[in-house]
Amino acid sequence: MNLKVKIGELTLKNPVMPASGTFGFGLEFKDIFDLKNLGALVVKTITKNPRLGNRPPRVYEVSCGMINSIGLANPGWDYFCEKILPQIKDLNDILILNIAGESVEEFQYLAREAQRFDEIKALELNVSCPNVSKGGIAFGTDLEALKQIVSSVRKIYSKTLIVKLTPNVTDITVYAKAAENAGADALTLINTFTGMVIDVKSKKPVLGNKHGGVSGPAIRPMAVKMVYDCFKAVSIPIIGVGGIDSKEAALEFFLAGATAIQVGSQNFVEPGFMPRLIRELEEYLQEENIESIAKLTGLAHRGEENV
Amino acid sequence: MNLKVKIGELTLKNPVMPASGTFGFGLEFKDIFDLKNLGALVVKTITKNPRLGNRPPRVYEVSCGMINSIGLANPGWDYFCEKILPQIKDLNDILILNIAGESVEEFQYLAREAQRFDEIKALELNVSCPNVSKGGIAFGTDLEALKQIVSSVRKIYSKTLIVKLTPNVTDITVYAKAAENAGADALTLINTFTGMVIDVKSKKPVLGNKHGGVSGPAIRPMAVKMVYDCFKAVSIPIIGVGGIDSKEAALEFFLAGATAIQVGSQNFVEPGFMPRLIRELEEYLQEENIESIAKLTGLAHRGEENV
Amino acid sequence: MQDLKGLVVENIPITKEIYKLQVSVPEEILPEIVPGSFAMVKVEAKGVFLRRPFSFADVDLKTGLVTFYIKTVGQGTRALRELPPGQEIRMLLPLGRGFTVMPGKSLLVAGGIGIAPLKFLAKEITKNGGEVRIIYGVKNTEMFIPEIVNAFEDVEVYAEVSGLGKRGLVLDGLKSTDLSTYNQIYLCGPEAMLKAAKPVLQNYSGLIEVSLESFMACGFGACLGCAVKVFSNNEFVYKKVCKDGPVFNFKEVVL
Amino acid sequence: MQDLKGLVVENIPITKEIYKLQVSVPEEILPEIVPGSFAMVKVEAKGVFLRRPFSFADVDLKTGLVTFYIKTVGQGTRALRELPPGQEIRMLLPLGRGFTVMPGKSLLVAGGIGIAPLKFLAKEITKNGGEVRIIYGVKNTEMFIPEIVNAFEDVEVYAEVSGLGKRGLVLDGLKSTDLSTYNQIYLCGPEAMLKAAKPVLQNYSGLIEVSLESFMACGFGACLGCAVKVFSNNEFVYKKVCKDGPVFNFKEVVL
Ligand SMILES: Cc1cc2nc3c(=O)[nH]c(=O)nc-3n(C[C@H](O)[C@H](O)[C@H](O)COP(=O)(O)OP(=O)(O)OC[C@H]3O[C@@H](n4cnc5c(N)ncnc54)[C@H](O)[C@@H]3O)c2cc1C
Ligand SMILES: Cc1cc2nc3c(=O)[nH]c(=O)nc-3n(C[C@H](O)[C@H](O)[C@H](O)COP(=O)(O)OP(=O)(O)OC[C@H]3O[C@@H](n4cnc5c(N)ncnc54)[C@H](O)[C@@H]3O)c2cc1C
Ligand SMILES: Cc1cc2nc3c(=O)[nH]c(=O)nc-3n(C[C@H](O)[C@H](O)[C@H](O)COP(=O)(O)O)c2cc1C
Ligand SMILES: Cc1cc2nc3c(=O)[nH]c(=O)nc-3n(C[C@H](O)[C@H](O)[C@H](O)COP(=O)(O)O)c2cc1C
Ligand code: FES
Ligand code: FES
Repeated sequence: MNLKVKIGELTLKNPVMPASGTFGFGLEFKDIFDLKNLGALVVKTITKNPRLGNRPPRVYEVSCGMINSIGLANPGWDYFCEKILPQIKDLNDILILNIAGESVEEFQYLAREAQRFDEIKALELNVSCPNVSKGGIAFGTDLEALKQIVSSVRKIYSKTLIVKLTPNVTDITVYAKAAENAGADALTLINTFTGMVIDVKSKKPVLGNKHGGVSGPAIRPMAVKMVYDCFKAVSIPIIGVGGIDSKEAALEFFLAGATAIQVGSQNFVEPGFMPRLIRELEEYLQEENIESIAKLTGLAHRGEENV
Repeated sequence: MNLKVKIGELTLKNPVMPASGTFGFGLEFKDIFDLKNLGALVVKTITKNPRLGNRPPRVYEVSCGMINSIGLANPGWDYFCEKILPQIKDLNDILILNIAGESVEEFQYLAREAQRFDEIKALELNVSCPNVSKGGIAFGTDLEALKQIVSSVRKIYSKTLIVKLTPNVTDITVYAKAAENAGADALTLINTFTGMVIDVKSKKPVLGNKHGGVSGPAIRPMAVKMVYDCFKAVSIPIIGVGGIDSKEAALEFFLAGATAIQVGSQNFVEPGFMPRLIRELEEYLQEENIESIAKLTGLAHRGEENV
Repeated sequence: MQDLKGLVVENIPITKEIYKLQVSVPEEILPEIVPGSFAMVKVEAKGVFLRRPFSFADVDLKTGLVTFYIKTVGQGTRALRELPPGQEIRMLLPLGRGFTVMPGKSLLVAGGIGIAPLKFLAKEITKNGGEVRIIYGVKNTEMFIPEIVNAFEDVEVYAEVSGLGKRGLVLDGLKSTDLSTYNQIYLCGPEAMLKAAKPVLQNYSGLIEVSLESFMACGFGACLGCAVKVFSNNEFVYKKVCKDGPVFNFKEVVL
Repeated sequence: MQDLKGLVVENIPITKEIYKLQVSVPEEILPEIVPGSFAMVKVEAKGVFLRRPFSFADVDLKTGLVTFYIKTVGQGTRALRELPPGQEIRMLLPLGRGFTVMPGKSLLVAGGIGIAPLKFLAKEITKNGGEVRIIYGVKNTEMFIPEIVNAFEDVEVYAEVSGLGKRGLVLDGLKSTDLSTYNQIYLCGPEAMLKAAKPVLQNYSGLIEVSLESFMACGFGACLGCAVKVFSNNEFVYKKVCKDGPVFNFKEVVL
């Protein structure tokens, strides 16, 4: 029984990793479990300059999920590589740096920097944050901008390049194909859905930034369909994310076409969820007598044409 | 205290009506409450020809909601106007006919027919069904098709014309404006989100049609944001729909910018929900000393520029 | 159809997988509840949105109690299992078209939890002077409800394990029965059992009724979610399990 | 921080709005729980996704019990109210940076349910030989916890209705107090109270600490959701209520 999966040039010992922004830099979880257990460590989005983030309130509960408007609060690249990277580089063999920029140049700058650090094994481009006024989702919904960012980063960055897409588009397969053609080694599907909650008492949006991104089990059926559709559309590996809160939910993503998965909001609800999931996936393979988890990827497409 | 609202040329005695497809033709609910209580009666989508609908299974539960792939099963226009219309025309003063077509001509045909019947007070164009292979969401995501359908129906149909949009687009305000410019008197926002559930045991999609439309509280934050955004973009009234399961949820939609609301999946869970909601809204106006529910529409925008 | 509040009176495990839920409901609704009809039960638990359909396994006009036999499947049935006596519970009932109770000799064929509606049917047939034989197949003791055997005279149990009735499938029982001695046949069980029964019952000329299951959103005809393919009047149509059924003419159902 | 299972030992209503929940937790965690720290409590109820933060109002090292005073607000606190004794309950604890317990005379200013962490603090200060005066303001009897008054010698109650302590706001109490006789001041209460207290406390030179609330997703520093604006080292920054707080230097907090 084998949980190993391949994403670009990387071999992960198992397919479970945190979703960017839901795991801090990993340090907060050290009390709860050994981060070496994870398939990879994905950090909160880093930008070139520090960002304070949006006005509070920034999080709120919604039915079967949550909404956030953190706004990519982060200490910026310089602080990250001087102060944080040294603390976290030994937490897991595979460190994936998630980055966002307000321009193509910022993405390139960060990619060039990341390339210098051996301990950074892959980049995940966040072109899908709904909570910033510049860049973010604006790039992820503009096909030309997406192509330009991915191909210009590709020119600079020689290690594994992952592109994280937004679900807030008419047809995600178009963006998936564009990212693949521009040189992405893998896709992360999906970031949050834009949404809003209104406080009936104050008669105003609850979040300081008014709208935010919805995550959690509420968005899972949409995420699963996007993974399913993109599995048919591209041939690079897909990292599935959106509402994974159980072994069954994770399996849905593998069957739909994911090679690996990320856990987001569930980390808040149950900080020890990921190691439990890894154990349960291992048991599942044993019970079902499946030799490798990679065999599950895309199984739900059996019997279809063109697959 | 006054629950009256205006949609196009119609004055509804209250702003609560069923969402198409979740209330049959109303007949199933007669045991539970007097349909005269409703602001309007919206029927299941009618097409020109009868449709059997999709292969079962057609419904399944998802986290805080459900997914369906009914596929616009309906007896077709002829049967509807001969056998059903006579049975339901007296159930409520305001009967709204929801229609869909596989072509502009079918929409026009149905509009012309509907125009002949005094008991049909308004049309709701369903250009947003995710569960049919022709038309449906394909029209609702294609801006040109949308404009053409709305304007060609507008030419024929002189009563109140409502267009129901799909949330599965990058920017719904673009479609909202297009529908308004093409002659719509009001918008219904939103239809279901496309999604998929995979049965982990059989390793296949649960639904016979594989994918379906997600509804229920899970989609409410997205629906509220779309109503909020479109309220700024258009000046025709908006009928808000998506996950309304309580008075608070309904109020969110009014505050975001809805003039009226529709209740969908909650009708299945609590068939007497709508009359309860109407009572609770009335009490709310009293408690808050708000003279008319219309005063709530768009209140969450207070303090913003351009509103 | 009414949306009522019932009161849990008893909720006891029969095996690790099956429990018996008895609910007291308002008197006036009792006469409307017939064998084959069902209730949509509201479940107040994490993540559960839709109601859950369960067949009536018994109605006691004197005590005002209705009985359900429930198999633990997922989050809904797990939550219902925990309901304490005295708990209020919301139910939409009665729903659906029930069995046609007929005189003479009836053969009832139950697979697993499919025994639930057939128990009620057997009682009704017997009350009306009819004769009943039950073939009751279960996987193992976890799926077996002993009180069924005590309630009727002629019950033949089949189990896939040895030590409980005859070893074999319900189908074995059906095959070894002289069907011609029965005036009608009633079935309820998993799809695989019904599919396998099709050829065996092909030449049987009497009435055969089956109670079907399907995923349901509403349970009362409003959503069109519970479609089942039926061949009737020379054409294939979709019927609603919740309203046209759950009891159908077995010969017309396309499985 | 540990994700533990506790056992509900007592869960009783104090008023219609407030209840007291006592949970037995594993011994080894008890010494880490300090006044001002809190737990994120998992709620198993319909629609609830995130955990809920509650301050420790007491810890008993002998019995291993922790106490929460909880005000019924929405679905989470409504569900917790129903937990029967013996029920297992999952909690992440202890979280946050607590109060700085200081010697001398302390003034504790509580608004409503803000009394919860201050009760624990008062006990701790007293234990360490300090002196405590509590100004405890409530809207009405529904928000009033009588056992607070019995637990400490010097408690002054203000209520917005007559018949319970002095009539008025907590602020009235604060204004009529000679602050200079206190070595430090601790606050916990609704935002409106804290805002109103700002000018009153402006010239007070001693330490003022406040325990803040904010919406939280994680409670342990991972989501950055609980931001509060703080003016410190000559610049405005966002701090995390869950990790940098919930106790902050009142003078630095931007309300
Ligand atoms: C008319 C009818 C009568 C029934 N009578 C009984 C009975 O007497 N005793 C009994 O134990 N079971 C009965 N069932 C099946 C029972 O409804 C399901 O086992 C139950 O809904 C499972 O719910 P869950 O939340 O535990 O499972 P989950 O798998 O978590 O449920 C997920 C969704 O699938 C639906 N679902 C899952 N399995 C079934 C199924 N077999 N049939 C219909 N919907 C299903 C659920 O209702 C829910 O919407 C009946 C079903 C129907 C349609
Ligand atoms: C550090 C801290 C300590 C607290 N200590 C106590 C205490 O000892 N006793 C007590 O009664 N209350 C306390 N609260 C407030 C308590 O957490 C909320 O009242 C509770 O979360 C409301 O949950 P609900 O589901 O009933 O309300 P809902 O309004 O349904 O909750 C919706 C969402 O908003 C959040 N929320 C709502 N109100 C608050 C609030 N005031 N603060 C933080 N989040 C909120 C909920 O956690 C949830 O995520 C504390 C809050 C914090 C941050
Ligand atoms: C509080 C919060 C902060 C997030 N921050 C980021 C981020 O910085 N960068 C990013 O790419 N995605 C971010 N996301 C999105 C998640 O990585 C993930 O795509 C999304 O939450 C869906 O997964 P889930 O349903 O499992 O939470 C954030 C999500 C949440 C809830
Ligand atoms: C079972 C089902 C059938 C539906 N059929 C239709 C339909 O025929 N025509 C239509 O315009 N919308 C249809 N809808 C969409 C609803 O009208 C509504 O837009 C959607 O369910 C969101 O509202 P809700 O979250 O309150 O259910 C259907 C929804 C469901 C759940
Ligand atoms: S379950 Fe809704 S029509 Fe049958
Ligand atoms: S609540 Fe998540 S960082 Fe504070």
